[in-house]
Amino acid sequence: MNLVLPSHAMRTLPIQQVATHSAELKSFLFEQTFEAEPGQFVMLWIPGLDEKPFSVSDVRDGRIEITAKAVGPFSRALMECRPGERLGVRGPFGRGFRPRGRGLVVGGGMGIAPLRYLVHRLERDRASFRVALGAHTAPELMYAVDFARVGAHFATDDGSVGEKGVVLNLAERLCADQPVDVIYGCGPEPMLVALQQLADRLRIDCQLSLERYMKCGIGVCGSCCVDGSGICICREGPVLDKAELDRVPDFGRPHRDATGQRRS
Amino acid sequence: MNLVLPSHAMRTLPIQQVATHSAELKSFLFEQTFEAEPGQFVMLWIPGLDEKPFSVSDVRDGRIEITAKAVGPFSRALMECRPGERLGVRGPFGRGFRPRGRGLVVGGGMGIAPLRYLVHRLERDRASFRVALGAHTAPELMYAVDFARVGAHFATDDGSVGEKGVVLNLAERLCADQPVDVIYGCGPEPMLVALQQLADRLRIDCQLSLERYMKCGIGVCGSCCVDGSGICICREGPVLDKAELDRVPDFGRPHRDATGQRRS
Amino acid sequence: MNPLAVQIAGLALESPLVLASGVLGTTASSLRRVAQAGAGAVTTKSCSLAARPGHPAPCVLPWPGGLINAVGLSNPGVEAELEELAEYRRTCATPLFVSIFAGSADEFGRLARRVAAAKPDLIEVNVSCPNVESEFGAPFAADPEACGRVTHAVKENAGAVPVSIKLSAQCASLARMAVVCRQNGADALTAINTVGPGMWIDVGTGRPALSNRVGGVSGPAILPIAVRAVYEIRKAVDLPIIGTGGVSCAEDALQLIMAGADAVGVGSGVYAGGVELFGEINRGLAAFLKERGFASLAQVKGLAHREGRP
Amino acid sequence: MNPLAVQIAGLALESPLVLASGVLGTTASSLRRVAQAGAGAVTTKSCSLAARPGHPAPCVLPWPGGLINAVGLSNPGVEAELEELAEYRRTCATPLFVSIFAGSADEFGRLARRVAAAKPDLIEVNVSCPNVESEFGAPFAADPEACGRVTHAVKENAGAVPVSIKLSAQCASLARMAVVCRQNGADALTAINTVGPGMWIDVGTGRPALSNRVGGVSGPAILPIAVRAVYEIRKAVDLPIIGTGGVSCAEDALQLIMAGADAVGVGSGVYAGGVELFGEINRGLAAFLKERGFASLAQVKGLAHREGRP
Ligand SMILES: Cc1cc2nc3c(=O)[nH]c(=O)nc-3n(C[C@H](O)[C@H](O)[C@H](O)COP(=O)(O)OP(=O)(O)OC[C@H]3O[C@@H](n4cnc5c(N)ncnc54)[C@H](O)[C@@H]3O)c2cc1C
Ligand SMILES: Cc1cc2nc3c(=O)[nH]c(=O)nc-3n(C[C@H](O)[C@H](O)[C@H](O)COP(=O)(O)OP(=O)(O)OC[C@H]3O[C@@H](n4cnc5c(N)ncnc54)[C@H](O)[C@@H]3O)c2cc1C
Ligand SMILES: Cc1cc2nc3c(=O)[nH]c(=O)nc-3n(C[C@H](O)[C@H](O)[C@H](O)COP(=O)(O)O)c2cc1C
Ligand SMILES: Cc1cc2nc3c(=O)[nH]c(=O)nc-3n(C[C@H](O)[C@H](O)[C@H](O)COP(=O)(O)O)c2cc1C
Ligand code: FES
Ligand code: FES
Repeated sequence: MNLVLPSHAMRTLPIQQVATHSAELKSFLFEQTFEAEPGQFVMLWIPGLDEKPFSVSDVRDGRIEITAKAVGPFSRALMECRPGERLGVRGPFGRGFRPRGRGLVVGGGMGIAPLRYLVHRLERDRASFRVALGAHTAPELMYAVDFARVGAHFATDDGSVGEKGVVLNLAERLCADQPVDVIYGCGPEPMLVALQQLADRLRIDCQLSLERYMKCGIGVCGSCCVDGSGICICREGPVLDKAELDRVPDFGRPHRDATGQRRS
Repeated sequence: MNLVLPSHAMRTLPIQQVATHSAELKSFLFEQTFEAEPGQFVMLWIPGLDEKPFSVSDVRDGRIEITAKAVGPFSRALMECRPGERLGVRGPFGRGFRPRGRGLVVGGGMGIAPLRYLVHRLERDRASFRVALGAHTAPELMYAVDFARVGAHFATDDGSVGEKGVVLNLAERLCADQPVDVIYGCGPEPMLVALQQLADRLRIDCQLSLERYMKCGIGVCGSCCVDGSGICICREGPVLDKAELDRVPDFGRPHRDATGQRRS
Repeated sequence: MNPLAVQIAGLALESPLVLASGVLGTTASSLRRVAQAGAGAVTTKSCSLAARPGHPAPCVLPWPGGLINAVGLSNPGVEAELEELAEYRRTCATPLFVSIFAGSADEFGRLARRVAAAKPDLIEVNVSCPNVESEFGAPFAADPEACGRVTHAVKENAGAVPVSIKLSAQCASLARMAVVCRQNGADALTAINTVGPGMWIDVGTGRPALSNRVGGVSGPAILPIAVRAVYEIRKAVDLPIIGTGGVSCAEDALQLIMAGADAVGVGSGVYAGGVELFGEINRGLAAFLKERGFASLAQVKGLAHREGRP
Repeated sequence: MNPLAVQIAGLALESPLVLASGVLGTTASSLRRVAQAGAGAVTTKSCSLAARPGHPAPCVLPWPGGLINAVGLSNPGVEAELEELAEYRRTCATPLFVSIFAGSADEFGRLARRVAAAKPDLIEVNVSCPNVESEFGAPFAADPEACGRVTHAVKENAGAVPVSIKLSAQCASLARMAVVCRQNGADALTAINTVGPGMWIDVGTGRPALSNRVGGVSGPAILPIAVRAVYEIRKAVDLPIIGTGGVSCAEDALQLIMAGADAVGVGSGVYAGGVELFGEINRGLAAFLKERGFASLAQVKGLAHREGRP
């Protein structure tokens, strides 16, 4: 009867280390008790509070890392968590990136986090890839040093790091410079829509990581199902390729909240 | 959570063939859906009636065989079962024979059945062994031709097959003729007790197959536990070696029935 | 002829498999997807008059025996639900069951009237959700009187739409409950809802892992309870039964059908099996019928009630 | 100091693990064997005044979630049982609990008097066996009044021997049941007995696989129900609780202890784990305490009842 992947059942792990990028942006390291691919996510539980989805931002040296930004009650409470405190870390869930050919890695804002793990993986596999990252301001570009090491290109609204402007222009230029087979993208949905359009124009594939409201993470509750195809983002995503994105009519459009109502 | 061996859960199989040794003694063949060692047993269920333990008497050509004698309500009903009828066949249960060295296989009455499989296994493994079988009358010596092929010695009360007398004398003589490392025995408990004494005298090991009242076959209900050590015959037996038999004070003595009461 | 076709409360289903309420049942597109995967009918997540956000996460947890959940009946409210229903109708012909729940017989009646106007194929009345006790008191499904009143109120308002009452295994007598439902006009019964409630404690922190502390137990662990429940109900009444609980393969579905179910609900099985499970079970059922020489599921239904030797 | 030592109803146990009634509990030698394997106490199979052969086989079946049984309370009768008790006493110092069952409060009283005279360490009162309904009507454990009367009758006759009432998860309110037991003098509570009943159908023949058709469900499948039951009882009363149901590893035992159990019953786990399971769980518990810096199980007990963030 064991239908359950042991790593999907609830279990808590002590935080081993907290890396503070800013008061509102931190990485949390846990003992690695499961394998995870770049783009997969975990459900992070603060006992007594809530449980929310977070991408795996790195797996290295027997440790698994997630990186979070304070945006609301849960993530703000997370910023207060200290080493030794036990959090629920279930996963990995979903399907991550499926690297192939010459890649262009494009990240915006918090979307940068899971791309760090992708880049480490691409490096390890000696894949051909370039990286373009954008953020409003320099502090949001966490792990910039790490990314700079692989020659990442940066864009910030204020030009404090890299060029001034949005990451999309950067990405377009990089595509014009050298051929690209696939764009890996993670970030705000409008950016992802623009990347899809770019890929369309260039007739190349893209693999974009989507976010939808998630409750169960295991393809049961239905809250993350997109309209149209009913694709379950927590199970078949969060990373979708171009063919799959074509079956997501609400891509870039209003989608659903905790009650299942569409919100705008 | 799958703590259950799939072959222990209830499942029914159609009888593929019935071999009639006499009106009171038949073998039943089923598709082999599990592996079994000589000396192990199955729980045989006649739906709507009862379920009882029976030794595996052969495993060959993808079929598993049990051989039963009519002694009471269940076994009499079994004699009426025809090919195509579905019976529950769960197992294998327990620990069988653990062949080693030069063996003497000794069987009496229905005890002959499981020894047939043992002999086939010893043959396959080119082990050194001899066989002594006893029964009241010739018809009870089922598969005599099969056994004769491996040079088995027979004893019957009336001398209708082999020598006249009990199998014990035969066994003693065979032990005197040539060295024996282990006696494998199955049959009425008084015969087994005598075999143990023989093995004691010769300072050799013995592996004897015991019967106790069984309900569950899986070491839970406790009805087959022997006095003294509490050894569970359905799980740690039915085949016990000399060291184990020394921890069975009720060996050859009255033991328990369906209620758990000792009967004499 | 399709050997898997079944009739239930006047409806013809192409497969006995029904998507159970609460699993992938929130939107038209997810329901349609399950229908396309091979379900004979799909049931929406239970809806109430007003929207409900439900409990915080963790609210659905896998454990080695299946799932444990306290979603807290989150739903966008009946009006939004009916929009989904309309969209589903436009794009999918597979029968649609709408599950409803409310806090009183009267409210159940009003909700049923609103839902019936949208003409679903069946209204399933969730009187047995164990996760909202604190709000609504003990589930109606533990009390024959209360359950009878709800059934009556729904039937009065449902017009021609057939009604199935969804029972819980947790009641003093399922037989009595079934009889009361039939007397009050139920067209079918669904059994069972989740079992328990249960609790799963994270030993790392010593905390109950569900935000609601307790939740309904479902999946493989409850199959024997569901089989017994269906058997008991079938002994008591001749209403169609949607046997639900713990199904994750064709043999599980057959157990429920042999116990007396006309159709078989599948919920938690989707966790391990994905929506592909519906197709797999259909194939398994067809293979079983063929191998054993049965012409249809009707010949298998209720076999466990025969007396004596087979 | 032994970190696994616990106190329950005035008894000192070397381990919180108690062999649950009905598993390997028929004879002095099998009980002793389990004690030697590491149980802190052992419980006999429930005995009645007269001997009972029980139901024909199949009466104990493994299924993927654990076991399902309808042994039918087979036992050699109280006199034979007391002989076993005496023999056990001669050869083993581990506390012995004697489980009893009867058809009426009066009979329970007489049985308790007979058993108490033999001075077991505790009398466990099985008011919750689901397999004998046809003979004895609904189990006492579903009815607080009846359960209270049985408790009272046993206590009146048990003298100084402590009494634990063995409850079922199937009742309208475990809290109420627990309170009634305490009011009537219970010294401890055991929870839970098997769940259901359930039914397992062999799809090959369409027959219920147990001779009794239905049976009690136990093993891993019922763990969340047992944990919830213990949690509910602990909220309601401060009696010692022998938390029982679905334990097959140290984490399972910890869930019950964190829910509020003082000791932990282990029954069906013996199927997959053998008697060695007791030693294994003891080692797992000791390792957990050490790793997490707890000095004893007492520090872990009831952790799940804390409010707020840990
Ligand atoms: C697959 C996936 C991966 C993610 N990875 C990261 C990551 O690596 N780092 C990071 O900081 N954030 C990540 N998020 C977003 C993160 O889940 C939300 O920031 C977090 O849930 C916010 O909760 P809150 O209480 O702090 O804020 P709230 O005020 O509750 O919500 C703020 C916003 O967060 C989103 N959100 C809230 N709850 C959920 C939920 N249950 N499921 C999905 N989105 C929700 C909504 O867009 C909401 O508007 C990811 C989300 C998904 C779906
Ligand atoms: C491990 C084992 C292997 C066996 N192998 C064979 C075999 O290969 N062939 C064969 O013919 N018989 C075998 N038996 C014996 C067989 O189980 C009994 O003959 C059968 O149960 C008799 O049932 P009945 O209703 O026909 O007779 P009953 O009249 O019920 O009983 C006759 C005798 O059979 C024995 N018996 C009855 N029920 C049981 C039970 N549940 N468990 C154990 N013994 C029981 C008792 O000694 C009893 O006195 C074996 C028994 C055991 C324990
Ligand atoms: C996550 C989840 C949510 C559920 N929500 C509902 C619901 O809203 N209404 C309802 O009647 N049943 C609900 N149920 C119960 C199922 O419909 C079903 O009766 C039960 O889970 C047993 O079937 P299963 O073992 O196949 O899941 C839910 C079950 C699960 C697992
Ligand atoms: C084969 C079997 C026989 C049982 N017999 C009894 C019994 O005689 N008396 C009793 O109180 N409980 C009996 N039980 C119930 C157990 O004591 C226990 O309460 C239940 O099985 C849950 O625990 P578990 O999951 O560890 O087995 C029996 C259980 C099994 C599996
Ligand atoms: S979050 Fe529940 S189905 Fe995806
Ligand atoms: S037959 Fe049940 S323990 Fe051996």
